Amino acid sequence: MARTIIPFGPQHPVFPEPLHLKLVLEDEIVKEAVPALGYVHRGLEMLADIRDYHQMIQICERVCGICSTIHAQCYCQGIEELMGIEVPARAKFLRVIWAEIHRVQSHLLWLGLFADAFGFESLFMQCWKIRERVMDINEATGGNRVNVSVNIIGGVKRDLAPDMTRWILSELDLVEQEVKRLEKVLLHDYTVKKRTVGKGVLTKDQALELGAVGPTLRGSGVAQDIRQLGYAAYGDLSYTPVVAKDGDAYSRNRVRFLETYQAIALVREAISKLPPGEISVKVKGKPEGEIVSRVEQPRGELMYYIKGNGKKNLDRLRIRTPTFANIPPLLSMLPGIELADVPVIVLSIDPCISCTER
Amino acid sequence: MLNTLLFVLILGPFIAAALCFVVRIRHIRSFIVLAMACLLAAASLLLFVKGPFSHTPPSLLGIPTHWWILWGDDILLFTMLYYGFKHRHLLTKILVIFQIVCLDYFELFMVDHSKTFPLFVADNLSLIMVLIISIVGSLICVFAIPYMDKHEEKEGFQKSRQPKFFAFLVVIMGAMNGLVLSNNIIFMYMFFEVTTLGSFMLISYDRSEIALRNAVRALWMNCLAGAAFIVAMVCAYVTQGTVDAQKLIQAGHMGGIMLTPLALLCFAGLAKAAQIPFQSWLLGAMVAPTPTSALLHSSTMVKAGVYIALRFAPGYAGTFLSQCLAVYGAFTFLAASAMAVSQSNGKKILAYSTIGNLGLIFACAGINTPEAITAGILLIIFHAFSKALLFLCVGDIEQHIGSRDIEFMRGLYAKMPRTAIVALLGIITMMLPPFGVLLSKWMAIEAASKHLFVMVLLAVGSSLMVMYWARWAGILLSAPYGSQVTPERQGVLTRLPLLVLVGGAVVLSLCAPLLYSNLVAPILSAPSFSVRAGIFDNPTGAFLLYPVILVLGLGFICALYAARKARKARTSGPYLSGAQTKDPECFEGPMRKPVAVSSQIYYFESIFGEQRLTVWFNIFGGMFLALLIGGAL
Amino acid sequence: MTEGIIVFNMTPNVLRNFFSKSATRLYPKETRETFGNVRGELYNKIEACIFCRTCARKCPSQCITVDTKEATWQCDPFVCVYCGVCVENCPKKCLYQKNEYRKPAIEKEVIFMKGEIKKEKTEEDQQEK
Amino acid sequence: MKEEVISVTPDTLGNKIAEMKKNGYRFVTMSCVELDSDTVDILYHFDKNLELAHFRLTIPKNEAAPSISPVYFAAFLVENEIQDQFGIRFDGLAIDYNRTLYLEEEVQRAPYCRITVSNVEGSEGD
Amino acid sequence: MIRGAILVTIGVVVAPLLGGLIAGVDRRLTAWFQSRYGPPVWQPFFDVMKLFGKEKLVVNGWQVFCAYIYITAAMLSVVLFFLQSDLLLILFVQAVGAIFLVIGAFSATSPYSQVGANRELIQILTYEPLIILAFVGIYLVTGSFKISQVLLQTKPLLASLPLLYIALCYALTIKLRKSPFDFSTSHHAHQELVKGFLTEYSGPYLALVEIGHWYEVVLILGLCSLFWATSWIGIIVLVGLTYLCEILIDNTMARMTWRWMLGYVWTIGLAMSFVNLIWLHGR
Amino acid sequence: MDTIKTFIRKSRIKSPWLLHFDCGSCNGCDIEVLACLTPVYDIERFGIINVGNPKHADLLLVTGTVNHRNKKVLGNLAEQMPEPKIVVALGSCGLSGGVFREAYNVIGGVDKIIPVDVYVPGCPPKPEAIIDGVVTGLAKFAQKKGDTS
Ligand code: SF4
Ligand code: SF4
Ligand code: SF4
Ligand code: SF4
Ligand code: SF4
Ligand code: SF4
Ligand code: SF4
Ligand code: SF4
Repeated sequence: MARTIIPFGPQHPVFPEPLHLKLVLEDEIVKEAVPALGYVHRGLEMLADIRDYHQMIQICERVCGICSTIHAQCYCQGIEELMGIEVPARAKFLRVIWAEIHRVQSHLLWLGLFADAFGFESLFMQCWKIRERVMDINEATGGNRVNVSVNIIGGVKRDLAPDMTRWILSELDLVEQEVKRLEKVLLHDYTVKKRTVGKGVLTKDQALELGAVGPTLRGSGVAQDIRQLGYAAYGDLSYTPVVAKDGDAYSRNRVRFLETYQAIALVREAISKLPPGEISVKVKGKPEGEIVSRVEQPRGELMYYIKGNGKKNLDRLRIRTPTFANIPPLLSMLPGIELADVPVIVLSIDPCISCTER
Repeated sequence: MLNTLLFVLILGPFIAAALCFVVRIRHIRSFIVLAMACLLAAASLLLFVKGPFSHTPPSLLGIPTHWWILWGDDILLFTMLYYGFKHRHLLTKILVIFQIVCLDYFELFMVDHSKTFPLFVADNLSLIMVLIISIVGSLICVFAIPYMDKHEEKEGFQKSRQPKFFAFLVVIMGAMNGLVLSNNIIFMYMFFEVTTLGSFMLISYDRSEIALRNAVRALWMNCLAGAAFIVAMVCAYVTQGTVDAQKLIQAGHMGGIMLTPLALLCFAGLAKAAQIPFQSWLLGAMVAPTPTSALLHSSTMVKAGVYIALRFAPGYAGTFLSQCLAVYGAFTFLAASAMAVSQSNGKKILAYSTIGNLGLIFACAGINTPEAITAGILLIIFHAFSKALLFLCVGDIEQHIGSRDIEFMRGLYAKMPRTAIVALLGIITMMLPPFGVLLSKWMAIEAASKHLFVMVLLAVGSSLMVMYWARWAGILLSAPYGSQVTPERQGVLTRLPLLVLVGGAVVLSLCAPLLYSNLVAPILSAPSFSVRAGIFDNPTGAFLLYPVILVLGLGFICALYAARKARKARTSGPYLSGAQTKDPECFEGPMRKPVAVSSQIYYFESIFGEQRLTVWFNIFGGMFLALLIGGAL
Repeated sequence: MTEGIIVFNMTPNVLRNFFSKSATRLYPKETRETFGNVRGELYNKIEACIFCRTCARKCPSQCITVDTKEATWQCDPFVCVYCGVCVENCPKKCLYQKNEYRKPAIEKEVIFMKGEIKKEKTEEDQQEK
Repeated sequence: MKEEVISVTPDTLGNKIAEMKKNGYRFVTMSCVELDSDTVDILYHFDKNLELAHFRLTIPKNEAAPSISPVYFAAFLVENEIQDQFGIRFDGLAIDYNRTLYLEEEVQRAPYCRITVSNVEGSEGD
Repeated sequence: MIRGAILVTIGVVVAPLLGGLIAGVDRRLTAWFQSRYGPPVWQPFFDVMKLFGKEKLVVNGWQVFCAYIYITAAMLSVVLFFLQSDLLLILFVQAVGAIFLVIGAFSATSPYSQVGANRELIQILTYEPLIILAFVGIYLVTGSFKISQVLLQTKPLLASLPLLYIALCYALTIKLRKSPFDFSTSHHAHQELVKGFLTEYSGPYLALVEIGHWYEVVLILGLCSLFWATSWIGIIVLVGLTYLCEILIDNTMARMTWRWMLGYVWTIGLAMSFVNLIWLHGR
Repeated sequence: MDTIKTFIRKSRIKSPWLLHFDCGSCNGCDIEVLACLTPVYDIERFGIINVGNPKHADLLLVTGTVNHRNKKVLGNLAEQMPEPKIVVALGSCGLSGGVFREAYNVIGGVDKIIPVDVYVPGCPPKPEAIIDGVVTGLAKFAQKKGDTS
């Protein structure tokens, strides 16, 4: 029987990013989905050859425009570990603050896009409206809405003054209030549940076997989060992973939604415990040796493999981003679903192609 | 004059059939068929001009007519019995033997042949039927001449089976003419049985295993109809003492005494018209060459079924039977439309559409108001033209592209633009205003509006119908991007019937007011509509036929003009998310491989899957039938 | 999980939106003051520049060209990613970023500045050597 | 690296990987590093309850490495990536993009092999 | 005669203007519901005029043909409405347009357009029975399918046809292409099918389709107005409230799938219609 | 006739429908484009709708670097847009390749493939800057001749 074959992307209105899927359908049921990548591949890991290891911070930050600061943080932590640099405590807390603010921003962004994927336009608008407050915090603290560029090797380059932290807290209160108003919609609305519950189920075993990370993994009932390792200042903060057990799009949605509250709480706690002191130390020498550095991005575990050889250019920089790890699980979810659910399920892993392909 | 016309219309085809069978030279056979087609068409027109009549022709060769009939019946039934034995089909044997016994006893010992009454009576309904049978049927026969040559060539038969094929093709037309003109129900019965045998022979034409199986199925189901017919005759004679159809109708249901024969007659009609649960024989008939299907579906055979129901409609007006028939017909309409949705086989879609439309006609007969009867009669006319046209188109397309699957008709416009347009017109005349089928449907729906249940069934059914037609129409027009449209070559004997039929389908729709006021209105108990300036009007509603035609026609001309002008516009391939390759209908897929896009229409197997639905619908249909007969007993 | 299934949960939110002022900033009709330390357009107070090339070397985007002989400082604002690294590293603090963003342009452009050679060398420059 | 890196050979790799899977390790990723003009290191990273484990496979560039994607399906993506970037071939890939995962015809050489260009043509395969 | 001419003019000229205005107000209100400022209410007219000024770009000539038939049929159905003609006839004429639009979509090889066309057919399949049954309800109350008879009523139809009105609102939501039923095409095309069955229509032809859509909106709102045709205030209140509800529903619901729609609307919608009809019948 | 032409011209700048193509951006620019659609910036005020279909679009917003794979897509999209149209390149990446312009798979800015009408610098440009870019583009748009018949 003839089948419908659709190119889903690279340019497609539901995915801002050039994700390309070849979809084979029968009566709108997906029979086969094969991804084609490479539309965003730049080859930026190779830039380590011509940029020194300080300049690479800016490149790493631009692996992705949504969790920019966390990339820089991961990279800096890796180099610091290689070179044996001890970062001042205040810097560690500041890193957490910016990272968690980014997480709030990223999750709100995702909640909106997710809503748009199932055609809930006003919800999309609402999420993004709330998100603008967080973007303002970014711009006010880092000087740019997206690439806050605060991380440097040895610490951070900007500090938060007390009146700034006070303002951040008051803004976050407003954000939290508004997010709370969406709880009834995103977690309990009939139409939302109808479109998400039971869609794209990934069982716990599958999730582990296929190497899922982040909310995709936690949505399948595995309480695993790199923040449990206590890097930066997480060891001093109260943190337990948010978990949902059903493994469907709804569970992943639930995890992210609740993590938004959690991230706000973490920022509050970090600000309240913010120690005084220096924000960076001077760096001497060149990195040598190899290291794996991991942090938790909004989308999950981010891993940098860094190999230095005592020169100012790194020998090898390899970035394994969360979406890269979540694509095999995604492929296992697609067959058998409806065409209309393709955007919902693809978005449910919060895909970021730009960092997947680098 | 009348005698000659009747002779030509009824016996002419039989003689032509005999000639076809005997003279085994292709060209002569073609000539005979052509000549007979012309003759039939001319005779039907002449008969039509003469108008309604009651007439008893002189007996043939001095032998009383009823003897001819008896012999004819016996020959027929014994032939059927022979095939029953040949194919070892028990049910057929039982049914045929039952008929032989009943019929012979009835004719020899019960019927008083000395009573005289006009043997042939024609009112407008009969005349319309004769016209349809003779003209549409003849066109199909003409189309069959080149078609069968190609068909046999393709199938690679050693020995041509065309003589037999054409013989039965024309015989059916004669039988149908006889059926609709007869006033003696024994005559009716005989002609009824001729069509049964004829269809059996035509369906089994290919002699493949499946063809034989389907033919036998058609045979026993129609024998069941025949058996019901005989029982009805006997009952009717017992209560009324006559076999005069006019008298039986006038007698009405007589407080229920006459209801049993009427119900049985309806049953015979329903089985013959392949209403659920008998649809399988008509679907099976698809294995025969397309002209057979066209003939069985449009102007003959199944139309015999609805003809009987309509003919006897006044007899059961206002009874439970009538109510039941209305619901049953509407149910069939819905069921057939639903099942058509899951089909991709073009002929099967047409078959289900036929069943559905016949259901609608039965529903009209059941509703039994003047509006409903008007709707039913008009539907017979318009349906015949459009359906014959569509079948012939599918046949022609199948011979060109090698498939009757509508999925494979994508891009047809590029390969066979003329046929594609003709088929498109056929589809549009089946479903959209201002064309006749829709006009009749409108009448039917308005007439049904008091019958809630019927109404709901019709409303849902007609939407389903729109669905399967619309997508087919769309597919016919799809052409690969930037393709060169090259008109196909067609022989004159292929093109002529198509053109006449499409012309008929369109022009007759325009003449609907004339048809109504001159043909239909006179036979109604009360006029259902007032027609002025092409506007059908009655207190229930109004159909502004001519104004709608005028505006849509103007729009059509503008649209054509604009489409022509748009040829100069820049063209661009379909949107493929920006990934299209040099070939604009391929996109660059994974591994840099070009992937040709393709589309499939939705068959909703999970909702409208044929097999699942068939089971349920057969159960429902059977229940309705039981109710229909049981209620009448 | 105790949540019931309810429809129209979004209603309070949209009604609140409906009855309150829209969140829209009517840019460009109304403009909002930018935050204090925003990293906007990049400029050089060329009088102070000593053409030490630190900025050019440190720039991760390699968009600054300094000609020590001709005493020119050139930056491609279409390549610059406004990261501020050059500003932080300039020994003379002559580079600065405005709070405003650079305006869109119809043509490609470069920032070209010509200054005068000053005799003194910076520490850092010597260090690098 | 903080954790121990266990060296494996193409022959022992299969067993090791199967063992990891049996012990419930999650596949994290692989990293490929060019060592010199002829050899590369392929590192396999695994994780169990946030504990990392690494294997190191050192192989010549023009020799095909065994694919672990039949065991850990998730590895197919990174193996294809390495094929693209280093020109190394993997045997038995679950889905083989045949060096087209990221790259178009325009990028002729394996971009991550900076030390030699000469071997690349040979290792580009069919 | 003069009255007829005036009504025809209203149908042909005023209806699209009204439809465009409604679309503009709709976009503005939607924006307000989303805490946005929104476009000017004249925006739809700018859009259409701009489209008329665009380059003609076609995938195949049949789409052009279909766009013209669509607008003709839509216009005719509105004219018939203003001429107080037969309700069923109006529906059928309107269907000509809807069907031709689908045929046009099928005639292009774009898979988005094809899938959209299939979905549009399902939508037609879903709303047509509801509208027909609403008309039967009207018939049962007035004894006729003619609008002229409806206007002679002294009691608003809504009183006897409340459930049918709700069922009609389902049809209205589908026709207006609003959430949860905006899956064959939607106004802003942020969906899995790009612009669904309108994907391949562009420039002036898209403008025609847009104007045709305005006609349809006026028609279907007109049908709603029949339910309180006894007074102008009634009409305005009923239609205004209905439309406001539509916008609200659009903004408080996710887009559902056609499988859900077919199941839901057919069971709930047909059941409500049937209950209402039986109640009428029994009266 | 002339009034109609003027009205069409006027409509053109009042109703630029937008097509956004992420040509390998880091998402920074992308998300800012999306942010423009949302309540705080609401570019629908200018009649802008994100249509996501080149055949309906007047305004092509491109973010990100051009690479060997997406250059074909970029060309295809521009080709499928009916005249008159304008192309706005966003962010350092879209203008020149930005920080990535020396990476091996990066060709450079958008103007390497299709003519660009407006360049909006920034990394990423703020939504305000994107609005400015669009407004600048519209001024140019009104001048473009197209099929005004
Ligand atoms: S999922 Fe990716 S493409 Fe979509 S908005 Fe997020 S970052 Fe952009
Ligand atoms: S997953 Fe990657 S691309 Fe996506 S937001 Fe994070 S870093 Fe950016
Ligand atoms: S986790 Fe993602 S959003 Fe958060 S800082 Fe890292 S990259 Fe940015
Ligand atoms: S997919 Fe390949 S073979 Fe098929 S039409 Fe396109 S180029 Fe030709
Ligand atoms: S770093 Fe400062 S002083 Fe040195 S060249 Fe640059 S701008 Fe001039
Ligand atoms: S701001 Fe950053 S990118 Fe721009 S010139 Fe300075 S260092 Fe280079
Ligand atoms: S209004 Fe809604 S549907 Fe339209 S483009 Fe925006 S998000 Fe998409
Ligand atoms: S210009 Fe900056 S923000 Fe925009 S895509 Fe490039 S790196 Fe990302």
